[in-house]
Amino acid sequence: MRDVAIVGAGMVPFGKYQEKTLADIAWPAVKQAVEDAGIKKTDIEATYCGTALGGMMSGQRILKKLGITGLPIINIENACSSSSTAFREAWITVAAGVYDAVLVIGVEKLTKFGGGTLPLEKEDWEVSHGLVMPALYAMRARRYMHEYGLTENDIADVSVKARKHGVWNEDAQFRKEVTREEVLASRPVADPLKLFHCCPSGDGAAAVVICSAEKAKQYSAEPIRVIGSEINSGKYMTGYRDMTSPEITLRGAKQLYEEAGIGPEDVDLAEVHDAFAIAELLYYEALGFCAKGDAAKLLADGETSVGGKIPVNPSGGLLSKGHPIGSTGVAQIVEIVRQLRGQCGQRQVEGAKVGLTHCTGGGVSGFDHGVCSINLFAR
Amino acid sequence: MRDVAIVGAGMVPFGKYQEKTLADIAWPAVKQAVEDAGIKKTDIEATYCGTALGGMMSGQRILKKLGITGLPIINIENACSSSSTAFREAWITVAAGVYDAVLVIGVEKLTKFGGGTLPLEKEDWEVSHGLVMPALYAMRARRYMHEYGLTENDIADVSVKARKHGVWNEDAQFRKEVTREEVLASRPVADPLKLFHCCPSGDGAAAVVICSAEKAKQYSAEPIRVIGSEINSGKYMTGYRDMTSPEITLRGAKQLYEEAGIGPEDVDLAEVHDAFAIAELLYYEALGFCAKGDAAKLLADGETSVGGKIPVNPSGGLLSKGHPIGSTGVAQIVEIVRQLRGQCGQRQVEGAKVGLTHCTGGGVSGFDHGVCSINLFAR
Amino acid sequence: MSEELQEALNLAGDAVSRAADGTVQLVGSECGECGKNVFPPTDVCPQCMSENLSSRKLSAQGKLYSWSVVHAAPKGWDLPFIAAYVDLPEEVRVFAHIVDADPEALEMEMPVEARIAVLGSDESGTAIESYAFTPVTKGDS
Amino acid sequence: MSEELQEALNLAGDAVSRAADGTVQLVGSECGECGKNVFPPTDVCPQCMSENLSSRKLSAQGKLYSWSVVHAAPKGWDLPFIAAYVDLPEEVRVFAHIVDADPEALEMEMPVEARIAVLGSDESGTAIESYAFTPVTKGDS
Ligand SMILES: [Zn+2]
Ligand SMILES: [Zn+2]
Repeated sequence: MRDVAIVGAGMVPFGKYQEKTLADIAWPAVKQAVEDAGIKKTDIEATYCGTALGGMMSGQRILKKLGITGLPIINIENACSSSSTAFREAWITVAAGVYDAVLVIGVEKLTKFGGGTLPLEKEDWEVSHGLVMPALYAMRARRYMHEYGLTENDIADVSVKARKHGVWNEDAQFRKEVTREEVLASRPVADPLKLFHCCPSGDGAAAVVICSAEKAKQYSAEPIRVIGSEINSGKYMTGYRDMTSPEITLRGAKQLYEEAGIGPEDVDLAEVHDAFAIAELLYYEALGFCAKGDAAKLLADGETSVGGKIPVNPSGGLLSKGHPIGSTGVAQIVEIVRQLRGQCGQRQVEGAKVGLTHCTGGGVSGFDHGVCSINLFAR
Repeated sequence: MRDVAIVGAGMVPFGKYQEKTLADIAWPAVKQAVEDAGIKKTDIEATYCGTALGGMMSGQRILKKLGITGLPIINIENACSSSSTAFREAWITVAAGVYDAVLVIGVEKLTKFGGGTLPLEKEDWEVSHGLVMPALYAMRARRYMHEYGLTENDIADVSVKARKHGVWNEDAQFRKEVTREEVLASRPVADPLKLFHCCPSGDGAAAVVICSAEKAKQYSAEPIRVIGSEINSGKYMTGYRDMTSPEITLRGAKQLYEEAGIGPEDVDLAEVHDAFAIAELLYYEALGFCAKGDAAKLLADGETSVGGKIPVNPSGGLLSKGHPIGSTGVAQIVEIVRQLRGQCGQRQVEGAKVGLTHCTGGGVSGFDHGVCSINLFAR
Repeated sequence: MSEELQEALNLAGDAVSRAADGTVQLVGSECGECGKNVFPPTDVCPQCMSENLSSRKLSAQGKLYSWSVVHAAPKGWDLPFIAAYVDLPEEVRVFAHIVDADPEALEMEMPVEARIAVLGSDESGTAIESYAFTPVTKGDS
Repeated sequence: MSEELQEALNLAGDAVSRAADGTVQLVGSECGECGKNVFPPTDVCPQCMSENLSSRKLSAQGKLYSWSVVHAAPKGWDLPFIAAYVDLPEEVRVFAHIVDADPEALEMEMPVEARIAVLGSDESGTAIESYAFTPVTKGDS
């Protein structure tokens, strides 16, 4: 496999764009990525477009706006990991030498559903019996609190940190700090989770251009290398399982670190899937940033804030930046690219050399998660 | 790129399964393919699942039924070409040496929409103004009739041939012959197209297992080689274009023949995308089976019937076998595999050595089609 | 009557313009960089990716490229209707309904003219209107 | 009263069994080849892919693994409700509502017992019922 690098990145601020079409939400992100790469549109050989609920041929509908057509356009669905999966598929084609330059898009327009919890698949048994994503995370939270002495304050502090980072990110949906007290006083959603423990619903798009490391220099002065890319589905388990331990993330991270030949101690910053505040704590442990049971301490010590040892979600994360689900994977990558280039202003992680993205999603009965994708990048 | 072969194929009869879940419709096809390959489920390294409207994480929902989980499961959407795109993506990973053995699924449950024309994307301009797929094909038909003297009888005869082939296919949704008179007397849908010129709506699933040609012999006595695989999106054209000439199929076929080093004269049989009767005639020409304007003659001479020079849609095609859209691409491949193995009984194309599948789809304004995928297989 | 008072739902938005003399023109976008014309209006050029676009009124008359009498469509459309592609001189092909026409009298390349027409109604019974084309009668053209 | 006459919509289908004495048991599938138990019932074994499965009644009592009081959910569910995972002795974990319980009195691993309960209602007002669990009161267990 060849080395692969990211040469262009773009995104639109996440928010609510009900009056715009999916294509009109997305094309500015694509144009930004293409111009950032300085690549001619005819040099793009294929496009992978990740969306969970964007509808048929989202990629074609977006790319016709910019006249980037007549090339393979592959639309990928994998719930919240739709565009991180798209990135992984694009990476394979470049690494394997099938294409030299590929565009990856993540896009979602959730406002078309008119608010409320995300529409899940009704054919799923647990969904048909009333399971919603906040309840699933809430049950993980309660069990973790029981087993490791985590407190409601600890969980609230994840949201406080996320909002603090989000203030510094112009592309974030929420740009206002919250206090622990405000989090705990917000509307209950699925006990112990309150509204401010949950990522907002919204719309958005992000895009990156990748190419072979060999050709990267001809497009970008600062190509960001992809040093590992991994995807997995959960293991179907009908029996007992430890819900404080996200098996799919654990398994994926282990595999990825081995492939990349580095360990969690080598990672300078990470964008992880904090769809709900409790999740970020579970992922500190699953990604190896601390030992099992020590997540709250890592957070309390400020190690996962910008300025700490391993800043997590400097972008504000899903909790603050927003989570238009199919866009999230690529938006995480855009943040890592900008961080590794040193373009992040107040939220810049100084001296960052290695970044990680982690995106996992999906409520399907019997799975920890339906899918998880983890990537490692370096400058 | 390594040589790739198909070692297992399975499908369920296409039809209406409203009372079943998508997963319950699909797993028997997957089990059949896995057992046909004689592969251990733990030897399957990844799965590509094509569906247009199956909902989030269809692949995961299907594979948990069989306990084929904990591997990368990639869900692919590309309208009617969803599973042919999935096949192309799977092929890339095996050809590039990323995986040795990969499962490909095509699945759709259209009965969940309660009948009528396929739900198209409302954000598309032409769809928002009332364009439906039968009308698009009808306008192509009328223009072709005008330019080349095609008659309504000629178009009806495509359906007559399709139904004749379908009688011999146990997996076909329609297994009853129709006469030219019955076609012409059927309910008008979009003039000049009648009901019997249109493929039926329905549910279905199909699956294949592919692996490196090197390893194929350890699974199958009769591996079927993939000698070419191509995918493209349409070119966005805002101006005038020749609607009697499917640009995306023409362009893709030319590219594929070049890559495979063979020509249309080397193809022994083809499964083409006859969603509407007129389409099959346009594709005879675009795929090079006859010259422009000669499609009706090729059909009338019996050359595209089983027993002719280049049998097209011996399975009955979309018109007779059915068209659960996301399943179609893989179902076409299943037919070619069975034909090349000589397993097709009354509809067997004798001595077939090279087969072609062609799957194209999508109504997006300004495109001939949103996507087209063409594959070549040989024994 | 209340039906007259009720405003129709306009599908075309700013993609159509109606002059005081009743002339109806489709409105597209023209690229200030490369000159490309696009219909419906857009904010970015599909040829050169420029965002320097301006509104461009298209010719009121065009030629019929193909058509079909549609008998089956989602709820809301008045059935049957005539679906068509119309070629405008600005190198733009437009999907449109043909109204006030005998389907038997339609011919390839015949001149057609833009107008506003009611094409159906929504669930609440509100009329849905948009641009459409109608054959140019002798003396008109 | 008409409400009593109206039959409730049963979400669980053949995944639940109710004995004459009122005992409610969940019904899963047991694989005749490898012995695996699965809930809800299935036609194929997720362990060995065998289709030789038979219906298997599961224990009426289980232990509470975790729970959440849910305040926001799609229309139709009676809010708030208690969502939970319950571990049955047959190595099966089941998602279920907890009913007739004070949320403050719930404890990890506490014994719970299956019953039928109304969980919400559909658009026409028809009650939706399914299996649920309730804490085992002293003397019951
Ligand atoms: Zn331009
Ligand atoms: Zn078994």
